[in-house]
Amino acid sequence: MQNWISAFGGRQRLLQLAALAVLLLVVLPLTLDIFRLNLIGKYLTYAFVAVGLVLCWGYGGVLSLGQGIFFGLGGYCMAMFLKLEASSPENTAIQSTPGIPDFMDWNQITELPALWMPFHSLTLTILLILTVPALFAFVIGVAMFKRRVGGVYFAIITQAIASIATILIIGQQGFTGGINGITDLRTLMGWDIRPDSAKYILYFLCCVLLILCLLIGQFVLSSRYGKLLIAMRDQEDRVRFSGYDVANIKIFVFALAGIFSAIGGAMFALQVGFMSPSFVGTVVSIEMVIFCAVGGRLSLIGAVYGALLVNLAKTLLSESFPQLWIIFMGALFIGVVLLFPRGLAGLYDDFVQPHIDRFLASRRKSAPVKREQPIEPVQRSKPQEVTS
Amino acid sequence: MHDSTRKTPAWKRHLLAVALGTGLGFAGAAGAADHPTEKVSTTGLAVNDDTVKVGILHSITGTMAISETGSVEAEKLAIEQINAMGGVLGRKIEVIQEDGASDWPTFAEKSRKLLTQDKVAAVFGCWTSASRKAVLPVFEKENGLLYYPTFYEGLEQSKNVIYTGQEATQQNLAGLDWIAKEKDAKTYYLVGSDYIWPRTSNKIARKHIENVLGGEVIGEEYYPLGNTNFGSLINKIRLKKPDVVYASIVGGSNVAWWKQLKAAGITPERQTIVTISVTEDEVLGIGGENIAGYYSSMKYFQSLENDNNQAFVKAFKARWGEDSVIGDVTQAAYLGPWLWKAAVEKAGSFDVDAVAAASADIELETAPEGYVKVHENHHLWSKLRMGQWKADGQAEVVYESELIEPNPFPEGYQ
Amino acid sequence: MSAPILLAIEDLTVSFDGFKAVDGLNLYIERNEVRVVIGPNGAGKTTLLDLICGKTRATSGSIKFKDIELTKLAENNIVKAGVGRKFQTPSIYENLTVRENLQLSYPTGRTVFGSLFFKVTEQVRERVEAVADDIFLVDRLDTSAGLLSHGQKQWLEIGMLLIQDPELLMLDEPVAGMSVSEREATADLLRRISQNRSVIVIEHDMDFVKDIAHRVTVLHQGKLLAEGKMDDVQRNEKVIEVYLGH
Amino acid sequence: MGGYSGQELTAIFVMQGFSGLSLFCVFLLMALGLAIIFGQMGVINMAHGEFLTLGAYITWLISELASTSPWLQQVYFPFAIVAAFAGAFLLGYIVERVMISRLYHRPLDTLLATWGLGLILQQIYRSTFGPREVSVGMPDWLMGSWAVNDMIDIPLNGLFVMAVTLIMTVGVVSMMYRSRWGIKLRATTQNRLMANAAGINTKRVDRFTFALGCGIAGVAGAAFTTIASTGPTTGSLYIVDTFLVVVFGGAASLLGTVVSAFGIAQSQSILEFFLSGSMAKVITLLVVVGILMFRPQGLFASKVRR
Repeated sequence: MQNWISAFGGRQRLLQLAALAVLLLVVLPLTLDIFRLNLIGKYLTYAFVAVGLVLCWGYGGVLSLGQGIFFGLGGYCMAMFLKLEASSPENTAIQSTPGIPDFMDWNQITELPALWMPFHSLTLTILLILTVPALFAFVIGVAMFKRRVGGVYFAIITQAIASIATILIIGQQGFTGGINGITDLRTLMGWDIRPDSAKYILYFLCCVLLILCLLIGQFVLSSRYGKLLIAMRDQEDRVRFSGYDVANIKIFVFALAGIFSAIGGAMFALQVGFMSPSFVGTVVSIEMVIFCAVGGRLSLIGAVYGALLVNLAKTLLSESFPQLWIIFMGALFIGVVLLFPRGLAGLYDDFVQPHIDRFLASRRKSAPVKREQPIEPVQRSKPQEVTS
Repeated sequence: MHDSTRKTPAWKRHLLAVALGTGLGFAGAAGAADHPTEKVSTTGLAVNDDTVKVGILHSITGTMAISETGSVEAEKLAIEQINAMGGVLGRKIEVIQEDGASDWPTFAEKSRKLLTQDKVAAVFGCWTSASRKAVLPVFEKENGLLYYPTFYEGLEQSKNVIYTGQEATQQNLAGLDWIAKEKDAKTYYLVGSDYIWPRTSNKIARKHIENVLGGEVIGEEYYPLGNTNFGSLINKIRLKKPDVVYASIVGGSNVAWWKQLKAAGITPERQTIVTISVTEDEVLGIGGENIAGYYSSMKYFQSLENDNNQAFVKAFKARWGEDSVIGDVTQAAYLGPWLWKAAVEKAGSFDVDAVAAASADIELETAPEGYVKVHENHHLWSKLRMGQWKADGQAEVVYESELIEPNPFPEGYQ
Repeated sequence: MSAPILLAIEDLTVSFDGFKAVDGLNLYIERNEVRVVIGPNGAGKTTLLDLICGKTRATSGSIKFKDIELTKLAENNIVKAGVGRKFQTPSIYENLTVRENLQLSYPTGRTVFGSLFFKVTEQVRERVEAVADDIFLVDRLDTSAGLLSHGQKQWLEIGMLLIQDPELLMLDEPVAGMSVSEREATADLLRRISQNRSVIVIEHDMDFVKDIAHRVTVLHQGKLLAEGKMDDVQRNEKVIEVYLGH
Repeated sequence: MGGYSGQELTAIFVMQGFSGLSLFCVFLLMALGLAIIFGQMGVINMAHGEFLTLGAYITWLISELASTSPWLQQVYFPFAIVAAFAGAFLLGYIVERVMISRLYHRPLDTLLATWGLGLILQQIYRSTFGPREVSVGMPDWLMGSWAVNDMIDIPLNGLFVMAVTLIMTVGVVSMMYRSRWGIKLRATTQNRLMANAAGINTKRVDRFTFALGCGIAGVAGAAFTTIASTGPTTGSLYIVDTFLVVVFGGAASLLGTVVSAFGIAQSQSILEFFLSGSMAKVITLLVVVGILMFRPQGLFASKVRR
């Protein structure tokens, strides 16, 4: 039992995770109506990306400004499946070619493209949601990390890839739905995803998947691999000259973050009911990084709170002060970076956790709680990180 | 805010606008007493004895704020005028405004909020096709009513949407007919920003050119949104010398396109260009001197000389400042509240089903663009006008078609 | 006395934009030998270690380690072949504890999945503690490595190499910044660990060099200037001219 | 290309070359400021586009003032460029002082903070100048084209942008390699500690360098009013391309930036001529990213002994 606890991040982390689970699975559903809960569900899909970024940026030191690509891959895979189901010959009888998605019909496509074929099957779709981003991350990772492209360069190149992806999706509208995206998604295996009851179920599914991802994340970080990530950020050469293939370590964490993002994207398509290229591009990708930074780039659970709070603030502020919320967001990013580089999690560690520790210690004097050491977010990366 | 630079104090502008609005001569409203709330609202909409709530949903922030500002202003003006006349079924209209932030899920989210939380009786909003596509399932599921102002690609029809702008056949066909005749045009070059509306419009244009006009399309190409370099395209046009360039370039690209055309020594005398994406709003950014002499194919221009329009322009300027310009979409947005008012009064109810059903055949004699009528497919019968731009940023209407029936699913053009 | 050769460097050259940092170098290291490389600044000493461990790629020439050609091998595979290298500035993982530093260096589970499912067995624990004992850090095992003194950090890095049991150990200025007593302890440590492996040391401290070196190699401007016993080298006039005489 | 006369083809060839050159100038003018800030200081300034926008709005304000008199209308533009430089320089100076100076050891964090700054600036522009695009009134000598012969028209605004680019590039290069500031800057970027020890006030060098980079962006903004739009989001259109230009050239090399801007601009321009605009863009970007994967240090990066 003790082994299991430490394998998944130790007692303190697991308790924090349990608290999050209670909040998401019990407190919020009981206090919010379905409209707000559905919003929270949408924000949680961003949290998947933020959690992946904690692993790959916070711990692995690999900042990707293209996480939207993976979110989009997951989202589009799911949306394609749902769209095919919504485009049954009966539903699309008025089209010149019934049985294909409406936007294809408008683009004179008379036959379902081969690219869409796999998405007739849910099993295959789920498989693709998990493997396509992993494969894509692997390819990018091999190309970049094996050649020691890192830091700033990696960030800019991933950003460029995200921008290419957006132009491609918008340009190939016959296959992708173009700028409108894939809209009007209705059922999953005959089950209507639009009524409130379905939204509840999807919300809970989303929470459960997120908690699973968090558990996987904590397992990874508690393993020797997690220590390696920290080691690599501190002294990449030392890791390399201890016999590790540094590139492989980075590729794995990048791929893992990609898979998490894709799961988020798929849940997004399910809960929001559409997918569009604006979730693939550069702007949304940077926003995801911000969620992660606000939550605390070294805290998996913090990233979830970060995604929730920033989006909540965005929604509430844009309702009351439409002009101000962008300025507020901008100020938030600057403030977090300048004043709280460890984000919400850092504030929590500094101000809240000591009280909890003291409280617990006074309750059970026999078992003093061991503080986990906060890790400073030092980035030793120099401007020119590429080794020639 | 954007109107802070203008001179007249807000209250004064407001009063003036209201006074002008009443002067427009719309039919007066009956008192609320004749229409008890429990009768006019049976589905739990936000209606009481004194007020009825409606939503305005446009982007105030983000990249689309450029385009959507005019629509917000027009919708607010119409609502203020209606209120000054006594409201709808004796109830004052209260506006709940939400910001779509140029982000489609935000549009979906806000529309759901307007419909399920605020229970608004109607929503005036959306601008891009993508935002409309994002909110459409919400409106259909929550049974809301959306008045959508933009000219768009068609291929859509919904019980829950009234399209006050033109669909693609209305905007393209008559204009092409005219230019083909006027300029004796045989060859056409189609260019556009790379997204759904230019592509669909050009598809319809191409079919019409090839199958009806017997002309030839000698080039068709698309540039990414935000592209600002058109040197190569201009050279291609120069080389192929089409009789007509048919352009649907939008946003920041639009400005670059016209400026670079002018700089490349291309003049309206040497090259006829018809655009379907430039209204008075865009000309503000392009600069009248850069586009003077070229044509826009639209249903409305600010310079229309009928009485309705003159009153409207006057009221709009009084309310939003003398510098305001009014484009096609702004006018279409202005129609929304009036069409809704007429349909509610015809139905005698705010219930969405009743209003939607009553909408067909609603007529508006007083529209700035002239007479309009709602088709049973929820689009408007409207005219197509060809405007030739002048250096002062206004257009001279050089052609006006008959009323055109809206046809969102055109046979033979798909 | 010729013991078998462990490392054979032949005609090794590397140039940076035309500047030859190592120029046609030949060098042979025997088994169980402690070789000290000395030379003035810029002589190419650190570059030589970089070349052997793969951090820098040779322009031409060969480096053979037990018949394995190292110039074509990836860094991590050079390590796996049995070459360990300590850097000039102590490079340890300051955010981890001494124990974690040593455990990470333990030479199994070095693939991604190996490290994900790595279990700290009794064997690993014993080995970590034995090495910690060697490097005088056994009572600091749970200290964060960032809190160690400079000398202790040097030891820890040596320990991280030792735990991999390399056949060739390369140390770049291991006693820089150490106190006299730490130096003596380090010399003692070096003697102990060179029992069953070869060691290449770069060092400026001549007393320390005398203390540990079996043989000394003097580099100058990327070329071999002299090689032999410390006493012979010290008497070599060329060496005195370029280096010791200053 | 059948059916065209040799003369026509020559004319197109000339004008097509010119069109590539103008795009090259646009890229280079944008990238110059970034090359200094990113290449020399390692700061990722995501708000670079907003400095450009500032320059454009300053130009617009001055053009509005100048529109009162036809004479002013003809001569205001050079002054507008100077003012755009000064405005962007000043803002850059303040931003460096308040924000960037605290982040030098965290390059990735400068990216986030400056992105936040970019958001704020965009919204400030939107609130101040309105969300709509504005049109900058051009003096006559900047309008229209220079007809070399019947076939060839060379756009005057393109020539103007080229001239500005040339002046800025020469200015920056001579500052970097000829002036005392250049020596100080290069000393600082190569070894900050040593530069400090040698009596260089590295903080002042940083501040000046960052402000200069922003100032150049301001000039770019002023120059771009002649060929493209001026709105709150104008600058952000260029940012991804520009970073790619700088990285592709090899971040620390000014020559690299010039060559990469030229290469990317010409290939995009030529591809645009033979393909559709969207595909040209995608292919150009893909090729650049592809080359970067094989040569991550960019085109021009010196091999340094470490």
